[in-house]
Amino acid sequence: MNPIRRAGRKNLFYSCLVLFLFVFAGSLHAADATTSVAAINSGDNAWLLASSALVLMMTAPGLILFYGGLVRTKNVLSTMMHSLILMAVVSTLWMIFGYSMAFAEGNSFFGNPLTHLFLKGVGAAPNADYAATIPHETFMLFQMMFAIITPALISGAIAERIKFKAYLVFTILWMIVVYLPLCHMMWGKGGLFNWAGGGKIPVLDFAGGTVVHISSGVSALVCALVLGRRDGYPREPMMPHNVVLTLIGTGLLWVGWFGFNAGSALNAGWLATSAFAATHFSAAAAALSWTVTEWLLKGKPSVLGAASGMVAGLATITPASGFVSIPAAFCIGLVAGAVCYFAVTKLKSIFHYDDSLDVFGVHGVGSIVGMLMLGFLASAEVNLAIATTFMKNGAAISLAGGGAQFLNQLIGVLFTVALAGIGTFVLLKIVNATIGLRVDQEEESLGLDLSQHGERAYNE
Amino acid sequence: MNPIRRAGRKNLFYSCLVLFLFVFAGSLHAADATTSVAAINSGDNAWLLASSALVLMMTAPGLILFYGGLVRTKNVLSTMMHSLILMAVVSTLWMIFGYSMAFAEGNSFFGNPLTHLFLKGVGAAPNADYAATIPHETFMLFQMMFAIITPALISGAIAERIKFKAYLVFTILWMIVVYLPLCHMMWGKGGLFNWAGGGKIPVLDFAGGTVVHISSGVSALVCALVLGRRDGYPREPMMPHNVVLTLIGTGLLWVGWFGFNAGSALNAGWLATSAFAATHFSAAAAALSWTVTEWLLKGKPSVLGAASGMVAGLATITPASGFVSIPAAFCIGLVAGAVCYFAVTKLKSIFHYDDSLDVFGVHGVGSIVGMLMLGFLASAEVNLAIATTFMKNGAAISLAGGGAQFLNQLIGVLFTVALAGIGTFVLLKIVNATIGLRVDQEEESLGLDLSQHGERAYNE
Amino acid sequence: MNPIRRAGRKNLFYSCLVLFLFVFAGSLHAADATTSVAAINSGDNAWLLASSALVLMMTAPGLILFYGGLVRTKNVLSTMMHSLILMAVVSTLWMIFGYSMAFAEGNSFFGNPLTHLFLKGVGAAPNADYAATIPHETFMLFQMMFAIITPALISGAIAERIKFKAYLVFTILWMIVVYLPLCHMMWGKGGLFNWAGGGKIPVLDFAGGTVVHISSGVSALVCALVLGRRDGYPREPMMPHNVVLTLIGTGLLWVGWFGFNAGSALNAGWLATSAFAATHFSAAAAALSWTVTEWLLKGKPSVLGAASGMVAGLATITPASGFVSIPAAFCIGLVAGAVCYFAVTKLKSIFHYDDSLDVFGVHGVGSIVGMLMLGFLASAEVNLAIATTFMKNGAAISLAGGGAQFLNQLIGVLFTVALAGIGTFVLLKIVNATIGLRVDQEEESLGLDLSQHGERAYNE
Amino acid sequence: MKKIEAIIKPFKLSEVKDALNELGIQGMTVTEVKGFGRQKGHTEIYRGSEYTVDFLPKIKIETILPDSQVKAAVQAIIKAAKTGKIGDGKVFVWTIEEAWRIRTDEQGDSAV
Amino acid sequence: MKKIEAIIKPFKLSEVKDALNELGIQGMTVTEVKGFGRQKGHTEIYRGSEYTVDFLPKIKIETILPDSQVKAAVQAIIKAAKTGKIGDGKVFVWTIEEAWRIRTDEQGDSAV
Amino acid sequence: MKKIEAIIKPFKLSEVKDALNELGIQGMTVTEVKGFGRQKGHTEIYRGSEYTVDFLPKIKIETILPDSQVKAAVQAIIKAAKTGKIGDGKVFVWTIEEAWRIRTDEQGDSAV
Ligand SMILES: Nc1ncnc2c1ncn2[C@@H]1O[C@H](COP(=O)(O)OP(=O)(O)O)[C@@H](O)[C@H]1O
Ligand SMILES: Nc1ncnc2c1ncn2[C@@H]1O[C@H](COP(=O)(O)OP(=O)(O)O)[C@@H](O)[C@H]1O
Ligand SMILES: Nc1ncnc2c1ncn2[C@@H]1O[C@H](COP(=O)(O)OP(=O)(O)O)[C@@H](O)[C@H]1O
Repeated sequence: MNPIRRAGRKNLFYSCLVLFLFVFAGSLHAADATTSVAAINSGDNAWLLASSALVLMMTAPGLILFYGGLVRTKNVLSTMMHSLILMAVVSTLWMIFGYSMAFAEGNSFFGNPLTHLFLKGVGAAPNADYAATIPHETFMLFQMMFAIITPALISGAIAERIKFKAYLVFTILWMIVVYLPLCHMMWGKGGLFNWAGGGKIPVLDFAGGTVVHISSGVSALVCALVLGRRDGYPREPMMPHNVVLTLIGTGLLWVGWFGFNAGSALNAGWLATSAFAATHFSAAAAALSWTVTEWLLKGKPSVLGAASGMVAGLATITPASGFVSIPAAFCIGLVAGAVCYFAVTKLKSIFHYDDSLDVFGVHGVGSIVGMLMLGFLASAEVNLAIATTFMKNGAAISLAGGGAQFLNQLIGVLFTVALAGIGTFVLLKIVNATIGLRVDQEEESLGLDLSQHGERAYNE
Repeated sequence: MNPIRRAGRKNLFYSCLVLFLFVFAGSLHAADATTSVAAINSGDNAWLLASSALVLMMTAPGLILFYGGLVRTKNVLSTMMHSLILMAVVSTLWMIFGYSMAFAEGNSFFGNPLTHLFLKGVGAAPNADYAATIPHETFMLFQMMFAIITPALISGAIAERIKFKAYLVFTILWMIVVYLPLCHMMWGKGGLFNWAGGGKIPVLDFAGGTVVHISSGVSALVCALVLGRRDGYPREPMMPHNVVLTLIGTGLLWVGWFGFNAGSALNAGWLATSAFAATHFSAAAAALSWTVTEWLLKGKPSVLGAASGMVAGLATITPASGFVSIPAAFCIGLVAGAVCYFAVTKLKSIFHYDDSLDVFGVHGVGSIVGMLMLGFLASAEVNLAIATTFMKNGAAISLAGGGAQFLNQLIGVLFTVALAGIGTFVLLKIVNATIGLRVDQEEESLGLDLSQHGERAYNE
Repeated sequence: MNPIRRAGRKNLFYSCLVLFLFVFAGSLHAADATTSVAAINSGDNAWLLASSALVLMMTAPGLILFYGGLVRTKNVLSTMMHSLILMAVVSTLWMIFGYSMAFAEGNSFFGNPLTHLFLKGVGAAPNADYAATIPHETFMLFQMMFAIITPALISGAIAERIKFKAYLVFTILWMIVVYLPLCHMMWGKGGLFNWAGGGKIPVLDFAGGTVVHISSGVSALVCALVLGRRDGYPREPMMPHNVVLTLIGTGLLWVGWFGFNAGSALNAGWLATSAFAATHFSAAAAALSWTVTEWLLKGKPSVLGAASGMVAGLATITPASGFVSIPAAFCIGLVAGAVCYFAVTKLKSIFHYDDSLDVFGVHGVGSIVGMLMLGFLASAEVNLAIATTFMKNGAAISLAGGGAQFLNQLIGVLFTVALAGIGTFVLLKIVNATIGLRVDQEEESLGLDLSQHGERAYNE
Repeated sequence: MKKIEAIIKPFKLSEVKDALNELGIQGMTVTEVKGFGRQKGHTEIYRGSEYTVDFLPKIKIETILPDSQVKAAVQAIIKAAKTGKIGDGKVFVWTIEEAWRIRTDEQGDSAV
Repeated sequence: MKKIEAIIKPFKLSEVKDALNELGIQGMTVTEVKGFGRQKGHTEIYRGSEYTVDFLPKIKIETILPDSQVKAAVQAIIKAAKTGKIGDGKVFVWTIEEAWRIRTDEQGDSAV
Repeated sequence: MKKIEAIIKPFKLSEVKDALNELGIQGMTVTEVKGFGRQKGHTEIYRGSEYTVDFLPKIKIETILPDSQVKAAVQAIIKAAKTGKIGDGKVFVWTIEEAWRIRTDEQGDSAV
């Protein structure tokens, strides 16, 4: 690019930086230690800190390995970068206004972005609306890890062909337009679907079936359709360049998911244990059913298949993990493995889209299955709160499994699909019209590692 | 295989599935939240959940990396699959009747498989027989992770040549015939050797020297002998295809082992700390002595040697970790490193068996050393319980280090060797007679990744 | 080497071993369970055990991956060994007298090595001088993990050319001459700079800016200068042989760093949360500023650059993590990313030294920036103790940000630079004069994996 | 009998292979090579140090044929491998004196 | 002086090498190649998409010899490399005009 | 037209390349190979089992030239690749009958 424009950019950047620092100045010494912290339970806080670490581990190295292994050699670094850079970008958004927009009080659709601008007022004192025994700041950190991994999941659908700059712009917009509102609606105080916090339509989503997996899965599908297929797909072979990386990633994802789901209990009591168990048995069951299905249909059980089944089982149980018994979780897993197998192997070839790393087939389809099965399987014996918390004209209404709750779940799913689908479509069109989404053919055949980042993964 | 037989299989599979779901129906909403959970200590539960995650991490990605790096390129996926698939298979067994058979009350040899069928009655209420401050369900989860990794360890001895189907059948039978009974005898209420729970012969095994490492190590040796050597062994070079993977695995195993041993304290008190320390210093000492020994004898200290020493030190301290002081643990490690070095480098060449990844030499031999040294080094100052718990006609008998306890340990070891050895031998013969153990020579030279799973690990 | 000398060595080794075991004999059953452990808080202990595991994970597999990926194929194992072996060597030192020399009472410069010889007296009872709610033994373990990773960091500067034996000797001497004293001065009771424990000059260093990162960074620079450049540097291309490994390592370092910094709160209360948050946001900010800087100056944002920025942000915030607000941490990160970028890309080429893996540019420079910015940004609202603990003639003096504290920080930094720089220089000269530091040219071009360890990382 | 050695762009391999098959040429041996020529390489940057990489990945295809087939084969390769962009590669031909099929000891044209 | 180029199955390399050593042939250069011929490949499946891989791993052995040794060498290679199964590979021979040993500047037969 | 095939030590590649460029030789193809010859290999030990590796990494450089340039090119290669230590490698030369540039269909000397 010509020197003048670059210089222009530089100035812009530095002025931003200065402004930024200035805004900070005020908040630099701000903090919240003064309030009584008697309420903090060290065991609960220990578990939530550990869980936060586990969920970040899901993004890196978990997801970067899982995705990185599935692409071709020439694109592995760019694919890993798609997740890595969000640890920086999303965290920054989260600090400035993201957390506030998701969890501060506001209307049914989003929280007031200014309440916790630069995280002011988020400190030692627990926020009883969310978690009474841990610092509000711990809750904020735990939720941030979810905000990081969700857009990272989408990147699997646009791997090997998107412009890095376009990816960044799209992701930031997507967080603001899709993630933060959806997060508020499901989990934020006063959110439209927040069964435990004054919502109108009580949708059960324990750890992010809608917020994380359906939203990213559906957005991924739209991305795949709008961006179009990789050059040469499906004619040229595009095999995973290193399945070993993908298997390491699978193991780390499974382990990290314990933090993701059991951490969502927001304490270290039995509910955490119960969510931990549901998570594990669903993953196990899904691995079994995917493997058996493939073995029967293709004659051989592939290792990548077993790994894909595990992730499918984990994504599927996510919304249900805190509401169902172990046998129910196992059933959900069995269904997840088989259904996602077909979603991944058949849907794609039928509709000829190139969801390169099967984000939709695994996360989207899986979590839809989980959300809906949850409608029937949610158990008040596992989670008493669902029978006693949600009020309608004075009386508590039980959200335990049944036709009524199934309907609520369905509404939640459809709404999420619509918001994520439309939002993503519009944003992609905007980005495409302005800076363009795809690299040119030269760059694509050279590989994104070289064309976008000037590096190669493997050398002498 | 011919279409009719495959169709037959399919029907069989689906009918099983239906039956399975049916049995579930009842237990779907079953759970145990109603009972008082006052007894639960959040710190203890946090530590046990974290430990459970760490122990699963030992299997994947820990062990799959450690083993995967040691085999040849053409077999890396199949080797990793041997561990991965057990996360699904063993968990399923565990849910249906495995846990019950291991930890429910029963006779001296195994628990009643029906008591906790589908894990009924395993919920929030602590089971004081095992751990009074955490949910019974947490204890069940923690123990499950041990059940998963034990058969996975065996897979190192049959790598690069076993039929995948035969492996599955053998493993399932092995769990039922060897693992679950042994687990009950050592740790289950009323188990024959359970010093803390009404056993007759008080054998000390804190975290699985007999149950996990000797049982898998000895079974591995028998597997190596029965299956025979890999085609071309030892004539053709069979070097580790990627030592880097093995080193990553080593690091993860060490870290995960903290959960394995310190978690076995079943609380987050000082005993956990003490077991954590013993684990660390034994691994350090064993790495030193293996390295020094190799350096002196071969002229060069190999990196794989140091890593092997670490794992040897970890396997060796496992039974002792909760009973010995730091210096004692360090001694155990020093001995472990040197002894296992000889077991791995000399035994194999003397007896010409092909324990491909040295499961016996490291885990079997190591833990035998640990069990026996423990007989002399067990300290009541470290673990007061061993001096006060075991009763003989009314009087408490101390199990602290000495000739008497050494004898008990010896009995425990010999019994384990016999059970694992004979059990494995018989099961292998049965499997071999029915579906056959080994792939044919074509498949073996092509590699198991392609012949068994239709994949290759590394592509363009 | 000639047989006689080797025989001599062997005898020497065995006699040492015997002596060693003898010294043990006494302490074998020693332990400390008797004292009341009422004070132990299970949540705090759970978090510190988890943190200890996380910090060890930073060394392996974290650091071995990060460093291993940056070297050439022929040196990857030796590079990983440099960190791995310290898990054995440093732990042994720590057990014998290291911990005692660092944390036992003594003079302003080091603790009495005999007080806790073989860790006697380090058991269940908390040591209120350091952490009142966890076993003294837990504190010892947590600190040990720091002692392991610090010298491992140095190894990045001498990669691909140092003799393994020389490396071991140097590292052991370095621990005794540089690390243990420095650790005592900053954190040990009565240490010269220990603001919280009776020091004279109150230097704030929450988790090891001076003790860990500046000391290793500066020592690394001296190593690079004394050893000289790799043969062929910079003429021959020496690209990272596997950037993927480095990215996996980056993820694990970030995750592990939560244990490193948040664990340094020595409990699971809000301070831990606050340090956790500061760590995360600094890493995020540094990744951003490194990436943006590189993008503007070089036209492309490299993935390795983003990863380097993350590590720079983590190293920089380390000393400040327990004393600053989130926005302050973010600022520190922004500065860290840009400053370290220049340190790594410019300094080296200006002064023509070969700090092969940029230990100085990232850890040394980063933590100096952090220590100094902390002088201004330390906030009593985040950490009340800094306003109330340090006493001068009867009155409490606040160490909150300002010119006065900046001076103290500067003194601490300069002292560390001097001690590490001079100490390292002298030790290297001694080692070089005795056994020689560098491998000969043949061995260097063959690669250290083969010449020092007789192995290759990658095979068929 | 002659040997044809062609250096082509990697992504053209399958097309060239198919083109040869259509001529009934069933046997070939392929090697991954690095090429240096008119086509420019690229630069890579690792932590500020820039490297210019001027060896580019290419594919070498070798096939031994009876003299009669050579002309057609060369044309087919050139046609299939051509992009018109710099770096398309080369085709070289020289004489092979003798050939054997290891499995059958067949010799001469029938061996290839 | 002639060049012998043999394409063999990978696991036969050490046997062929030993066979040549026995003839006192000390020098050879080996390359990993992919072969395409009568021998059928295999299919791989990744998440439902099937790929047929018809390039199989082979080893190319090259050795330059004085004319006198060629006959014996070819026989030795064929004998050592034969499994009788399809895919055993080929041996090709052609003339080399000149050879140098870099280390000594020796030329001709004494160079190889 | 002739083909020069040189087997050299890997770390000598850039020097040899530069030497050829100075002669105005712009095209060459490089292959990673394993060499077996007088130069001894090394032993590796993995968990006590020793392996002697006598195939050493080498680089094969191939360049096709008009006859006129051959002599100078060979001298340049030998000069640049020489360390004087065993294992420096070889240079072989033989005749190429025809050459094409795929991009332009040029034939003969102008193609290389
Ligand atoms: N004289 C030569 N000898 C051997 N190989 C050559 C020669 N010239 C070119 N090549 C090979 O052909 C490839 C393409 O040549 P290049 O000059 O880059 O483009 P073009 O073939 O379009 O002229 C090179 O990368 C190299 O592998
Ligand atoms: N005409 C040929 N030119 C060059 N290489 C060939 C040719 N035919 C076969 N090859 C090589 O020989 C290998 C074996 O040949 P193939 O036809 O598969 O079996 P066989 O040698 O038993 O007939 C092939 O994989 C290929 O590498
Ligand atoms: N007769 C030969 N045919 C083909 N390549 C050879 C031959 N002899 C040697 N080489 C190659 O040359 C390399 C160096 O040869 P070597 O005998 O080791 O040392 P020197 O070239 O100094 O005599 C070998 O590694 C091999 O790759």
